[in-house]
Amino acid sequence: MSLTTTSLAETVKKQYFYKLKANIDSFSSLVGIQILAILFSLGGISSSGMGGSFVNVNVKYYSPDLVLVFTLIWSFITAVTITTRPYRNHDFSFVTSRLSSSLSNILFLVTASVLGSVTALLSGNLLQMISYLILNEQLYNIGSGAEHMVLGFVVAFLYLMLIGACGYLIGSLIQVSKLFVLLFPILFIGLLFLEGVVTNGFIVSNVYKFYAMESVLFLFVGKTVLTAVALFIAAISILNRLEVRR
Amino acid sequence: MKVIESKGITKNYFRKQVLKELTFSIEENKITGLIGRNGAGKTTLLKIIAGFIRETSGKMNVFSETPFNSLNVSVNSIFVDDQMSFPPALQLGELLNEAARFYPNWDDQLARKLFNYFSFDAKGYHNRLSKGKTSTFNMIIGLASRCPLTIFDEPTTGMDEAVRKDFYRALLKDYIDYPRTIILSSHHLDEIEDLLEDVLLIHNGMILLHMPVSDLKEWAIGVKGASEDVLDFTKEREVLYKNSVGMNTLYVVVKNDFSEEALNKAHQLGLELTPVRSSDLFVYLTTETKGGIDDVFNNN
Amino acid sequence: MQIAEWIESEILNGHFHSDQKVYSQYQLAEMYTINPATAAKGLNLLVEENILYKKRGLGMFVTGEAREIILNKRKNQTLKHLVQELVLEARRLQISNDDLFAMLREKMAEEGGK
Amino acid sequence: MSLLLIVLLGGLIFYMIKAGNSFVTIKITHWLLVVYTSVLVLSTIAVAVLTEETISQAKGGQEVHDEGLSSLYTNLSKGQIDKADEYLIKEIKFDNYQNQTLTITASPDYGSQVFVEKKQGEDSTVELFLYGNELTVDGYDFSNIIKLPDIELAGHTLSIVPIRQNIDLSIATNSYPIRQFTGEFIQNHYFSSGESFIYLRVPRDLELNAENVYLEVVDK
Repeated sequence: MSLTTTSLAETVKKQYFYKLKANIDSFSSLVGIQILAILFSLGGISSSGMGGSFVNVNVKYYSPDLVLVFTLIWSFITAVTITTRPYRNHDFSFVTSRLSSSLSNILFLVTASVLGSVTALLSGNLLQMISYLILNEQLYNIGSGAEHMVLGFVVAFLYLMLIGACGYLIGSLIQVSKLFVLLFPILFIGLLFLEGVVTNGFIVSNVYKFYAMESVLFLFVGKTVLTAVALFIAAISILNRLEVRR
Repeated sequence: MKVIESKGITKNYFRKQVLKELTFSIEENKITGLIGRNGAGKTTLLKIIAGFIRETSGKMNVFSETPFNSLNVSVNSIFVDDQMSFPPALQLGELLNEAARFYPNWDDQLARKLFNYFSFDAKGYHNRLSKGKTSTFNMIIGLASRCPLTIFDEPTTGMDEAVRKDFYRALLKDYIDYPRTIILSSHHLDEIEDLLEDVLLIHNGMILLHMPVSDLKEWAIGVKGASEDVLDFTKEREVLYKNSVGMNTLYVVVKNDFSEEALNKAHQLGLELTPVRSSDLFVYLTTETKGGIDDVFNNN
Repeated sequence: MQIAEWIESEILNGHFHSDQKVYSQYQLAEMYTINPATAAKGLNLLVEENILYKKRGLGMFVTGEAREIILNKRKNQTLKHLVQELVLEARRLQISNDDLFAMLREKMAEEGGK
Repeated sequence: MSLLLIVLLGGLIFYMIKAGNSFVTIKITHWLLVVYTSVLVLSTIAVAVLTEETISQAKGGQEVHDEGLSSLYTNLSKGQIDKADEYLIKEIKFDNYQNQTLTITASPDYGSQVFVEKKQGEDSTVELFLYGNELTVDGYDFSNIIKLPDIELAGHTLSIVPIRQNIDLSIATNSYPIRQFTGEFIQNHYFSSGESFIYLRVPRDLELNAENVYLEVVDK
C-alpha cells in the first residue's frame, strides 16, 4: 500500500474542526456561567448615592464587568481542561502530532475567546434589558457607540487569550508532574500573602499594572500578544516531549 | 521494504525495564503476530511503534522515520486497542465521519457496512458501549482506515466467539484486497495463527522467536516413549517441556534440529514423534518453570 | 501442510483434471481464513513435487502426472507409515507374523467381496 | 454603525446554523448557543432603540460644574442676570400685582437663596426666575429628572414648595476593556444636584416679608 502524505497545516485544520465538535459542550458552560454572572450583576455591579434635603439620588451601575470576569475564569478552566490526558488521547485516536495537537488547541482557544468576548460584552445589553423590563428601571446608557464596542471586543478577546495561554501553560506543567497541582495554588496564595506584607506592591500588583493599567492601545496589544505567544510556545515545547496513552 | 526497523529498543518505566534491547524488522505487507504473555511488553512496544511513547534507548524507525511526533507515521498508521478514546460529545456516526476526514485511504462504504452488520446505532455513544462492542467499533475504524501500517493490540478483548470469527475473516478479506502491514498482538496464539504470516514472540521484554508461522510449527518436536529411551534421545538438549505420563512414559519437547537419520532411529526405538502445536510451544517457551503448573502441586 | 493435502485429495477425487487451473493462494486464503502466504507455501510445495506447475501470470495448473505422483506419495508415505504402526502394535500385542498375515488376508477378502 | 454590526452578527449566526446542519448533528449546546446569542443580539437592538434619546454629557467635570455654580451665585447677587442665562430654568410673570406687601414663604428646610431686585421703573409686575436645580452624575446631565419646586402666588403670599424626590438611576457603563482606554472611571462617582436659586424682580415699593427664606436684596 503506497504511503500518503499530509501537511502540518492540513492536520491542524482537521484537528481544529474535530475539536470544535468534540468540545462543543464547553460552550454550554460558557452560556451557563455568563447567565450566572448576569444574575449576580442584576442589582448593579456597583452603586452610589447622594442625599440632599429634598432630592435623594441613588445610582446603580450596570456593566458586563462581572460577566467578563466569569468568562476569564471559564477561559482559564477551558485551557487547563484541554491539556488533560483524556483530551490529548482523543487527538491521538486519529492523525496528529504533538505540535498539530497544540496548534489546533490554540485555534480552539482563539475561537472560544472570540465567542467569549462577544457574548460577554453583549451581555451588558441583556443586563440592561432585564433591569428595564423586569425591574422596571429607567435606564441610561453612558456607554458609547459601535467603535467602542469593537475596541471592547478586541481588548476582551486579548484578555481572554492571555488568561487562556496561562491556563494552557499551567495545564501543560500539571501534565508533566502532578506536583504542580499543589504548587500553583501555594505559589499564588503565597504571592498574595507577600503582597499584603510588603507594602508597596510586589509581583501581582505590578503584573496587574503592566496589563490592566496600560492605556495606550497598541502597547496593550503588543504586551498581551507577546505574552500569550511566549506562554503558548513554552506550553508547546513542554507538551512536545510528553508521552500519550501510557 | 522494511516498514518497521527496531534497533536495540529499550524502555524503562521508572526502574523497571519493560523492553530489553529489541532488534527486529517487519517487512511490508505482512501480517505479523506479536505474541507474548500478559506483561511481556507487547503494548509498550506497539506504542513506541505508533509514536505514542518514546524509547529509553535504541532507535525505532517506522517508514524510515522516528515515529514519535511524526505526522507521516501518524497518517499512515493506526493503533487500535480497547483503550482508544473518543470525545464523549460525538456520536458513533460522527466518529466515523471524523475518521473519514483524517485517513486518506478511508473506505466509508466498508465502514458503514460493518457498522450496520454489527448493528451499531449511529446516534449511540462510544463511552456507553459494552467492552465487546467497544472493541468491535474500534476494529471497524482500524479496518476501514486502510492504513499502510495497521496495529491491533489485543483487538478481540470482550468480543464473543462469533464476532471474533467475523473479525478475523473481515481482516483477512480486506487484507487480501488491500494488502498492508498488519501487526496483531495477542496472548492467544492458536486463535490467530492461521491469519499470520510471521510470528514475533516476546517474553519479559525480550524477543524469543521471530519467524514465519509455518516454520514455528516445525520448530520443536514432541518425543514420547519409555523414559530412558526418551532421556537418551534428548540428552544434551535443552528440554522445553517435560511431563511424565503414567509409570514409565515420558513426554518431552525439544528443539527440532534432528537429522533425518536420527528421527528414523527414534521411530525404530518405538518413540512417538509428534509435531508441537504452536500455541503449546508458546506456553512452553514462556513458562518460567519447566514442570509447569503441575510442579506447584507436587509437594513431595 | 493441510492445504496441500486438501488439493491432493481434490485431484484424487477427480475434481481437478490435468492442465486445469487450481485455486489461487488468495482464493484458498479466503476459503480457509488463512494467511495467503501460508496458502502460497502449500501450493509451492505441490509445485516442488511436480503435482502443480506455474504459468506466469495465469496461476497454478495440475500436471499430467499429478494423480500418479500423489498416489505414489501416499503409498510410500502414508501406507508405509500405517504398516509400520501396524507392525509395532502387533509386536506390543504379541501377535505372531502368521496371525497378522491371516488377519490382513481376512480383511482384504472381506473388502474384496463387497 | 451599531445596527450594521447587529445585522452582520445575525447573518453570521444564521449562516453558521445552516452550514453546521450539513456536517454536524445539531445538539442542545448548539440550540443553547443560538438562543443565547439571539437574546443578546435582540437586547442589543432593543437597548439601542430604548436608550436613544437619553442623556447628554454635562459641561466639563466636577470643578467646572462647581465653578459654574459659584459664578452663578456671584452674578445673581450682583443682579447680573443676563450673565446667568445658561442656568435659567423657568421664568414666571405675575402681572399687575396690586398689593402693597408680598410674603415669600418656603418649606422650613428649604435652604436656598432668594435674590430680590427692586425694579427702577413703574411696573406692577412680579417676575420670578428660577436658576440651577441641576442633577449631574459622573459628568452627565440628568437635570430633566428633577422636578421643579411648586411656585404659587395666592393673595399676598408667594409660596415656594420644593418637591421631595427619590431618584433611582440605572446607568449602564462601558465594560472594563473599554474604560481602560477611554479613561472613564466607575469608582469615582460624583454628583451635584438640586441647588436652586430664585431671583425675583419686584415693583420698587413693594414691602417684602420672608418666612423660612433668606432674602438677599440685590443692589445694582
